[in-house]
Amino acid sequence: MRQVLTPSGGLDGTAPLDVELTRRLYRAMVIARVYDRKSTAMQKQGRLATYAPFEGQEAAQIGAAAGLEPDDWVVATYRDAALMWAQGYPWELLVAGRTGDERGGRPPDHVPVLPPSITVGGHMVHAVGLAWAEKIRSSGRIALTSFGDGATSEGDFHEAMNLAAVYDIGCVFFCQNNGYAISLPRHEQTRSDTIAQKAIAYGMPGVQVDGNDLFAVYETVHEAAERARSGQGPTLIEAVTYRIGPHTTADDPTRYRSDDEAVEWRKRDPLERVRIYLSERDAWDDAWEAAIEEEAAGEIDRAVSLAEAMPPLGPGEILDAMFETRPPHLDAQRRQLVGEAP
Amino acid sequence: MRQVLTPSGGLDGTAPLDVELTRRLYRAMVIARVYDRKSTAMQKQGRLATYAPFEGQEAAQIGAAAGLEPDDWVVATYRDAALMWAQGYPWELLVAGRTGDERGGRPPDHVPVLPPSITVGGHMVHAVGLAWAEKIRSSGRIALTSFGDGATSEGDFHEAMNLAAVYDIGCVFFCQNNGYAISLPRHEQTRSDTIAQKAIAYGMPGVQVDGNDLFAVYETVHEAAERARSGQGPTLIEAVTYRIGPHTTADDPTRYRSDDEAVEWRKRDPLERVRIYLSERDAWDDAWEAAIEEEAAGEIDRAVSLAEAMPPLGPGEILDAMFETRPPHLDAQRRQLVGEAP
Amino acid sequence: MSAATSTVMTMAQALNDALDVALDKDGDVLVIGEDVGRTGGVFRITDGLLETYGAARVIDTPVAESGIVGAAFGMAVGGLRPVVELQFMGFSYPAFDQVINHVSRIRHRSQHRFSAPMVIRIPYGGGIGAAEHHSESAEAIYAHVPGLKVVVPSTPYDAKGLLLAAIADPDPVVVCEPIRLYRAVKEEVPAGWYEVPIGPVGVEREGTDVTFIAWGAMMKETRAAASALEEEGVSVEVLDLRTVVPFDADAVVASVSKTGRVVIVHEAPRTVGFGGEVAATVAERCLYSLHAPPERVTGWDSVFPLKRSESQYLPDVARIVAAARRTLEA
Amino acid sequence: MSAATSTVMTMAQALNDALDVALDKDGDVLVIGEDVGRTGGVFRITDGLLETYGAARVIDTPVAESGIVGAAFGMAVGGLRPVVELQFMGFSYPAFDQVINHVSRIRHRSQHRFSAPMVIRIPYGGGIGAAEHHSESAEAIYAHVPGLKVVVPSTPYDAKGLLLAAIADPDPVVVCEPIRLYRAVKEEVPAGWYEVPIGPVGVEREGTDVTFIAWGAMMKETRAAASALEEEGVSVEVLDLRTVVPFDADAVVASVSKTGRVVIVHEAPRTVGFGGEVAATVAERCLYSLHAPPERVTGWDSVFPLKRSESQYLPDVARIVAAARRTLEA
Ligand SMILES: Cc1ncc(C[n+]2csc(CCOP(=O)(O)OP(=O)(O)O)c2C)c(N)n1
Ligand SMILES: Cc1ncc(C[n+]2csc(CCOP(=O)(O)OP(=O)(O)O)c2C)c(N)n1
Ligand SMILES: [Mg+2]
Ligand SMILES: [Mg+2]
Repeated sequence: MRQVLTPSGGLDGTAPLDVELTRRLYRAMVIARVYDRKSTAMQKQGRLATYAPFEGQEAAQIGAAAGLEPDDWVVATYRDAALMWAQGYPWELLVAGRTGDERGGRPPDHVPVLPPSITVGGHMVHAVGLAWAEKIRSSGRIALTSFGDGATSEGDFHEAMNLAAVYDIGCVFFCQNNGYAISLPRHEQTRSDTIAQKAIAYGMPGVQVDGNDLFAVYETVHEAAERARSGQGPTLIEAVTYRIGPHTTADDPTRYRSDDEAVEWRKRDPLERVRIYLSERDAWDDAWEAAIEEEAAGEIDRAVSLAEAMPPLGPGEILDAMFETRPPHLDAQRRQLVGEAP
Repeated sequence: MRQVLTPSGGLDGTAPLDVELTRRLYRAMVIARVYDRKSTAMQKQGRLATYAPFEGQEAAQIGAAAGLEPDDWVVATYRDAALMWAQGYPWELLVAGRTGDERGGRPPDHVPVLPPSITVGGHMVHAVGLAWAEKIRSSGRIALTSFGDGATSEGDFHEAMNLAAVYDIGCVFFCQNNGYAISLPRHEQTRSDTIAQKAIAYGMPGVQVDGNDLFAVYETVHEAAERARSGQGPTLIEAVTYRIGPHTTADDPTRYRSDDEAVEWRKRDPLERVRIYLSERDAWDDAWEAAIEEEAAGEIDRAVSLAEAMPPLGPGEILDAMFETRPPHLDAQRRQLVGEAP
Repeated sequence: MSAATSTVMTMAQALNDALDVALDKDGDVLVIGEDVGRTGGVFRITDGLLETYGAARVIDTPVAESGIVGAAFGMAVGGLRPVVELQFMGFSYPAFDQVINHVSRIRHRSQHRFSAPMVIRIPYGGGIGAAEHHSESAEAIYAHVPGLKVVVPSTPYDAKGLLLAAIADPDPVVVCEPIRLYRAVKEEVPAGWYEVPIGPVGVEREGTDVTFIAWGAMMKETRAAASALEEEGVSVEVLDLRTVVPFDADAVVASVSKTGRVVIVHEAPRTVGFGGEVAATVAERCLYSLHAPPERVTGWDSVFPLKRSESQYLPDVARIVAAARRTLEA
Repeated sequence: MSAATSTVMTMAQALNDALDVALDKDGDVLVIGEDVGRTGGVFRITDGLLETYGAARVIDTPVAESGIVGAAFGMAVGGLRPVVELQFMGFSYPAFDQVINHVSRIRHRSQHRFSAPMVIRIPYGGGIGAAEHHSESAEAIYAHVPGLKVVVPSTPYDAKGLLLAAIADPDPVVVCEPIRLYRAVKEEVPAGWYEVPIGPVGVEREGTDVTFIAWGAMMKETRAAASALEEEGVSVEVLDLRTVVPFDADAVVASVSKTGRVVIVHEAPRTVGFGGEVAATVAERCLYSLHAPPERVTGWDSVFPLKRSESQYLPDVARIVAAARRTLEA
């Protein structure tokens, strides 16, 4: 397992990022954590639909995005808000999606991120298709798709990996192995020792990396992205991490795992080790922490306000994006919906 | 690649079968080839629907069946008539299926073979389920599923392999890599060097074997079957072989491969090397060959006669096996079909 | 099995009880699906079964719907009686190939030599403000697959009885379970094994002016609409289809022949929903009894909306009442 | 594009020509599927395209329907216009999840930010004595998926025009191609780009006594039945639906309001076939014009049979004529 920054903040090798960029990414992880905790709190207040927290996976998501160019495609899941935001998806739209508003699925025009995939497994091959289109156009853009350990059990994982390898598609397969598919632990999902070794089935490189290590994730994704960009094809990355919280706000993890496990993993917190690393270089102190936490809270509060201030879709508008132009039968149904026709 | 009997009939290691059994299996390969050629001829005469010839794959199929116990399940494909027959499926029903008669799908009660799968990929997991049922019952029976190189590109291959490994299911995955999925050559289907190495993705043993080598196939399947039987779980076997004929009688292989290739492969004919091996041991001569070929022709002719003598399903009978008991709507439709109701 | 002859239960409890009774009675029955063991399933329908029957018969699986259904199919062909749980109807589609190409066909393919006595339980329908794919109603798709039976209970009693009938059935049965009725009402549910036969509609309420036909989740709104109209003196006959396939056309025809008016309600999209089949059957078989055109009150031909606009989609009492009025005023 | 303004062609040739015209005109169009390149596809619909447009735009794929459709979807979202070929309708089901959960939804999911302008071509229907899974008619299943358009040509002219309209369409279109009409008839097909609009039915023949409604493969039998009846002096109006979704209800209603009688013909199983939607629409919108109950002449609710019993399944001229007689005698 590839590691650069140890849990105690020490370096194993050389840092792939300078201190300033490390501070930027640390700050991004802080914001992400604020978003995540705020979302869980809001869900408990009934302000959000079911929420899938990602606490513990911040380094994986922020590190992965840092390894990409700004116009590379990201195709990710319901648990990947930090990754999507880091690639340009605004917090307020991520919140809006979770309030149950369709407009949360519409990123701004320049943002190369698809709305999050709710189905497990089906979205990876979409990244293959997007990267394929870019390859045909020789645009230099690639795609990264993020998915969980559980998603690797789906047939669509296999087809996506195989097609990407066969056609040398510039797609990075980024698996956040957070230990569970809802209640099913990783070792009951598959008999392979690692997820990374599944790459062998496709003649593709596979790398296992400490997913709580910002540097290792960044470095690995960046290498895979540049490999993809230069036409050498896809890479599978297994980022080993842990979901500290429940699967979703509707889940009760005590049914399937011991508290000890989470306690153990808290010691490998992805923010903590960067904090130590930076403070040893005089680039972190309590005052800065307090400042960025306050900024983060402000940023997320603003996003929540924006999302909650959106009026719901107007009557009939739920039928307006089924096709580019509404066909006659949807016209008729829309008239019924708004009460203009029986 | 595992090999025991070289193309020139020499032994590399020890023969896993005695001469008598080898003669029996040789004879089976001869019958299979007669069936196969007869079927192609009949299709040209319009007596069969499209036919998928297996010439060149006789050792793979007959060798695989020889490695099983008589009551082990076999779940195979449209190209596996020899394998199915060797496990008890009568020739006349295999012919009947190809004439387009539903009753070809009904093996006799004691025969542990499912009707052939026409869809590519979906059937492998059925063998997993069958073997799982046997495991639950501790019956000692296992299942073998046969499929092509092309089928390994389907998502269902992945799910079947993964589930079998996770639950230690006694299922042998027997892939006849005959070089092509219709027109797509093996190396364009997947980037892995071998199909056998795909087993690594599932923490399962994978073995590549010369599929035209009766001894190697027998030995490998037998080992995998006994491994499965003893509760140690599944094995993937890649039997490397070649489809000498077209994909089906509707296919024109000149569109996608050179004649040279087939000429090369003819030199590795699976019958030829057994013939040499036996004749070097004074267990084969022209007279015996003539005798078994004549017997084979007789056996297949009888099967064809039986199949062709079957009257077609009677009016309405196509509706009689949809459920154990015909529900009212099918009763009504049946009356319409036979002209008893408008 | 408890000594009590009946207990007041929600549908969720009744389904759990059915599985318990079946696992207890028949050693060939097993439960298989994602998270059905340790967590007792997304909706806790399989709660406690792992503890009682063990991991060999209550099987937590990887996320692989096609594999789950395909393996269960193999088990069924091999003589077991698996009950599959898929987590939501929107996640049943990866298994669709297995269902339409194998599960529904093996009896025919093998001319009765093999069969697939298995059950596929699928929570369906909206109304709980869920994420995309968690609110689908696709009963019409399964109904169009020859060789499947499809049932859709709307009450705790029927849910248990239909599930047990499905488990006992020699052929594959898809059980569509209305999510928002899982815990909506309670009623007396008998202890032990009983079956609600697959096929016959339930005549919930007799009436003479108009027939309401619905199933599953939409029974709630349909009953409420019937009550509202009855208060105005309209006599409504309410049919709970309960089974979609085999469709009890005779009962529908008998009712509509009597009332001359019909309102069909479903949550699924309108185009080629099962309501079309019902309306077509009515037109074919009791045209001359009809006093008014049949009315369908359905979901729109759209994606099921998210929480904030869900109410725009779901058929409600007002729409059903309005449709009934149109038939009465025609 | 050739100088000839039109050529006599089979449907297979017309489809090949449409693909050729589209690939030639629009660099974003590409063809992808199993064996579409070197062999020109199972039915040779893509014959010669690899040679002309190269392997980057005419893509032979591994056997992986879900992956093919999913990758094509990604390409479409990324701005290309992929035309997928699936080999037979029975092999379209592994891709069903991609179609219903992604292809048909991305525009709605992203509120117009992304869309999937792609075409899925699916040979369908029986009559050629094929193996299991090679004779399916599942247009009703695709028709029930909101966000898809579904077309079913029955003539060479319409096949080319509808395929080009599908390729030009900003949204995903499923093109169901009737296998047994691929080479059954020839007709004049214009050179170059033209479109048959998606939506409007084709009124093939005007009449006053009874309306026949069919699509795709069943048009052959329907036309023959109409001719047989015309010889007896019955005036038959024949509608070729051509597009299943969006369904041209107005045209159907106009015709049946005029004739008062309707016979709907399809090859798919009866229960929840698209014929149910048509009959329901007729009952809802022209009940008072009906002189007789609507008639559906359809496949049975069974697996499509193999070669020797295929004729027991397929609707034929006799069944259509008999149904028409029933409407005339009602
Ligand atoms: C096709 C499909 N099946 C089932 C589900 C229900 N489901 C939601 S998340 C999940 C587990 C996924 O686990 P993993 O891929 O490890 O991602 P994680 O949730 O751990 O981030 C399941 C089974 C789904 N969303 N889609
Ligand atoms: C799901 C599915 N997709 C496509 C087909 C059409 N088809 C029939 S055989 C075949 C190629 C299979 O290749 P392989 O698995 O190597 O088996 P082989 O024919 O070489 O024995 C294809 C694509 C099918 N039968 N099923
Ligand atoms: Mg996980
Ligand atoms: Mg092959």
